[in-house]
Amino acid sequence: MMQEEFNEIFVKYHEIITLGVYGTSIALMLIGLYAVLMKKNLVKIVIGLSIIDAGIHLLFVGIGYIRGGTAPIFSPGYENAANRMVDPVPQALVLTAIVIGFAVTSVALSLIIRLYKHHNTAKIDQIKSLKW
Amino acid sequence: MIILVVFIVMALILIAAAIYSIMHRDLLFAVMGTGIVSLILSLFFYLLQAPDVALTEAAIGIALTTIIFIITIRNTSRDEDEIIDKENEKL
Amino acid sequence: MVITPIHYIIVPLLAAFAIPLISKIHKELSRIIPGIVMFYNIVISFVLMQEVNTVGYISEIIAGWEAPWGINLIITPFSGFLVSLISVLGFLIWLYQYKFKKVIDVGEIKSYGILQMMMITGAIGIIITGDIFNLFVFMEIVAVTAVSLTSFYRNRDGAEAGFKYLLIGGFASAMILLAILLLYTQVGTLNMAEISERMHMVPQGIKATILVLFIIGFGIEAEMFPLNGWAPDAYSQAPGPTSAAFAGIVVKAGVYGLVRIIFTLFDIEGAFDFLIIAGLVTMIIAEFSAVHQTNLKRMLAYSSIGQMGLVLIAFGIGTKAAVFAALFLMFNHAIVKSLLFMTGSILMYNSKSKTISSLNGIAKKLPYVSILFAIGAFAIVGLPPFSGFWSKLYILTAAADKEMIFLILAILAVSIVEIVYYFRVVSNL
Amino acid sequence: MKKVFIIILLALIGYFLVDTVYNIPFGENRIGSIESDHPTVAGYYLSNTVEKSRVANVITAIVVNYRGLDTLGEVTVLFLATTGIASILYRRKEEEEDVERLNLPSSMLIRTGARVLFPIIALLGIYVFIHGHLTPGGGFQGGTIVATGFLLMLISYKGFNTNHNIMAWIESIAGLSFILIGVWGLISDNTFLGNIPEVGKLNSLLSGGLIPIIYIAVGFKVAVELTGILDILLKIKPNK
Repeated sequence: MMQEEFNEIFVKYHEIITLGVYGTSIALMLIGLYAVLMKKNLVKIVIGLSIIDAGIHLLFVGIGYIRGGTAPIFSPGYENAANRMVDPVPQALVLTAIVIGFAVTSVALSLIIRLYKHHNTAKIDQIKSLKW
Repeated sequence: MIILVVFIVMALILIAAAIYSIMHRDLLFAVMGTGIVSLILSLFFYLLQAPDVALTEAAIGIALTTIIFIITIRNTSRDEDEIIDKENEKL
Repeated sequence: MVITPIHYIIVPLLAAFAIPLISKIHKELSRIIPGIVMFYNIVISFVLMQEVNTVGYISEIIAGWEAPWGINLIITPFSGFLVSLISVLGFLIWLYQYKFKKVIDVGEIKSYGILQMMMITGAIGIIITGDIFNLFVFMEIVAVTAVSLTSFYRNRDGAEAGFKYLLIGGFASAMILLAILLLYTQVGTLNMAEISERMHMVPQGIKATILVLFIIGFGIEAEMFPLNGWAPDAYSQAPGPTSAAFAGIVVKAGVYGLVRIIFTLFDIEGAFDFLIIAGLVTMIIAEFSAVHQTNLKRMLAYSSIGQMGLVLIAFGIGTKAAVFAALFLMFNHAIVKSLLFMTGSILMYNSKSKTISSLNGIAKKLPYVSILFAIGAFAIVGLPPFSGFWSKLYILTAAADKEMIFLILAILAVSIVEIVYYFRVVSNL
Repeated sequence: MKKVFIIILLALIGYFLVDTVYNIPFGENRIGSIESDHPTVAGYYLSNTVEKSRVANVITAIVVNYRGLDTLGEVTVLFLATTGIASILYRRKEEEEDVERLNLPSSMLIRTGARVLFPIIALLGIYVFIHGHLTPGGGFQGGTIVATGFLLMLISYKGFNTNHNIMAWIESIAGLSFILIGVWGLISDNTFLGNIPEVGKLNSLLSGGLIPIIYIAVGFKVAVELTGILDILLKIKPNK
C-alpha cells in the first residue's frame, strides 16, 4: 500500500524527489567538506568526515534506486519479482563502506584521545610540532 | 501526498541537522546532530527500498558512532574552543 | 594443494587471526609467525613467477563465479614481478624487525607483528586484485595498518603524524568511493578488465570527472606533490622497520594503483602528459625540500618521494623502454631505500640527538652500519658501478627517444641535488 | 579572508558535482537484460540468486558469495582497527589497576533496566545474523546490535567485565572458521569460498548452503570486536 502510493508520487513529482536525494547528498558532502577545511577542533573535523561519508552513502543508495522497484529480497510472495527489483549492487557496496567508515572513525578518535593526553588540547593549530 | 511532504521535510531536517552539528560550539550537541543525521539517513534508505542498508546505518551510524564520539568528548574537552576549560583551570 | 594467488591473502589472514591465541600460550612464537608467513610469500611468488613466464598471466576466480560476475585475482608479468619484490622485501624487513630493540621494549609486540604483516598483505592485495571495489578495500587495510604503525611509539609526534595521515587517507577514500560509484553507473560492472573494454561507452564529461577523482584519491596514496603532506611526517615518526616498509612496499602499491587506473581505464591522451607534469613537480619540490632537512629519516622520506616522482615521469613517457626503466627504477629504489632506512634508523637510534649533525664520528662506533649506509647512498644517487646509475640511464635514454630535452635537464639537475645532500651526510659520518 | 576562499572552493566543487550527478537520471532502470551485448552485473545477480545460490536476500548473496573477498577484507579491516586501537591506547600493566570505568554510579532504574534489556537485545542481534539470508540484516548488523547490548551492560554495571580470554577465543575461532570454510571450498571445487547451494529450498532456514554459516561467523566476530573497541575506549581514565 505505502510503497505503491510512493511509486506514483514518484512518477508525478519526479524533479522534486531527484532534487531531494541528489541535492541532499551533495549538500551533506559540501557541509562536511566545509567542516574539515574550516574547523579547528579535531573532533569537529572527524564529525565533518563522517558527514561526508553520510553524503556519499546516500548518493550510493539514491543512484541504485529504480522507480517502482521493490527491495531486492525474494520473500515468500515475491519469488518471480526479479525484473521489478531495485539495483542490489550499490547497496552491497555501501554495506561495506559504512563499516569501513566506522573503523576509520574509531581509529581517528582513539588518536585524538592520545593527542589530548600529550598536548592537553584538541585544537589542530596548537599541535603543530611537526613542521613542513 | 503525505509521503511527498514527509520526504521533503526529511531532506530539510537532514541538512539542518548537519549544519547544526557543524556550527554548534558544545561538542555534545554537535554529536547529537550527527546522531540525527544518521537517523534520517536510515529512514531515507528505508524509503529508497534498501532495508539492509537502513539496518546497518541504524545499528552503526546512530548507536555506535555516537557512542564513540561521546567517549572521546569525555576524555577531551566538551567545549570546542576550550575557553570554559581555561576558566576552570584558573579557578 | 596447488599454489594459487589466493594464498597471498589466506595464509597471512590465518596467521593474523591465530596470533592473539598463540600469544597467550607462547609469547615468542607469536613473533616468529609473521616471519614464517613472509617466507611462504616468497615461496608462492617463486612458484607463480615460473607459471607466469610459461603461461603469460594467471587469473584465479573466487567463490566459483566467472570474472565479470565475481572477483578474480590476476597476476601478469608486471604485477608478478612487483609482488615477488614485495615478498622478498617483507621477509628482509621482518628479519630486521625481529631484533630491533626499540620495538621490543616499547609497545605491544603481538599487535606490531600483526599490523606489519597485514600492511604487506594489503599492498600485495592492491596489486593482484582485478576488481575496483576490492582494490578500495585493500587500500583501506593498508591505511588502517599504516596509521596504527605510525603512532606505535608513545611519543607526542607519532599520534600527530598518524592523525594527519588518517585525515588525508579518509578524504582520499571518500573520493575513490565516489569515483567507483560514478563509474558503476556508466559501465554496469566492477571488474577492471571489463571496464576497460566498456570505457568507450562513457560520455566525455563524466569520464573526466571520474579521472580527476581517481587521480586525487590515488595521488594521495602514491604521494604526488600537492597531496603528500602526510608522507614525511609518517615516515619520520614510524618505527624503523615500518618506515622501511613504507618506502619499499606501500608507496609501490600506491604508484602501481595510480598507473593501472590511468593506463587501463582511461585512454585520454592528456593522461600521459599529466603523469609527466605531476612527476616532475613532485620530484623537484621533494628533492629541494630534502636539502635543508635536519632529521635523517625526514631527508630519506623526501628523497623517496622524489624517486617516486621520477617513476611517475617514466610511466608518463609511456614507451615500452620507459615502462621497463620505471620497473627497474622501482626495483632498485625498493632495495636501496629499504637498506638506507634500516641502517639510518640504527644510526639514529645510537646517535645522541635526532639531527644529522649529531651523527659525526659515529663511524668509529658502528663501522659496518656506516659503510652500508654509504654504499646505499652511492647506489641511490646513481654513481656508475651501482644499479641506480643504470636505471637513471635507461630513463634518460627513454626521454631522449621522445625528444623531451627539458625532462633530461630536470632529471640531471635533481640528481646533482641528490648528490649534494647525500654526500653531506656520508662525509660527516 | 580564508572563509571566502573556502566558500568559493565549495561552490566550485558543488557545481562540479551537481553537473556530473545530474546527467545520471534518478530512478531510471540501468540494469538492462542479461542477453544484451553489455550485460550488467546487477542483472546477473538478480536472475541467478534464486536458482544458483538459493538465497532470498540478494544483497546477502552478493556480499558473502559473489563478492566474498570484499567481506573477508571487511572483517580484516575491523580486526585491524581493534588491534590498532589496542596498540594506540596501550597502557602498561602498572597503570591498569587504578583505572575504573565509571565515576558516577548508575541509578537503580538503569541497573534493573539493563539487566532486563540485555538478553532481549542479544537475542535480537543473534536472530538478525542467523536469518541474514532470509530477512534484511546479516552478520554486520546483528553483530552491531549484540555489541550495543554489551555496551548497555558495560555502562550500567561497574563490576561487569567481559572476560577477555573468552572474547579472544570467540574472535579467533569465528575468523578462522570463515577462512577455513573458504579453504574447504578451495579443496572441494578449487575456488576459494566455493558454495554448495543444493541444501534446503528457498526461504527455508537451511537454504543457501554455506552463506548463512559464513554470516553467522561474521556476526560473532563483529559482535566481539566492537565490544572490544568499546571496552578499551571506556577504560581510559579521563584526566580531569
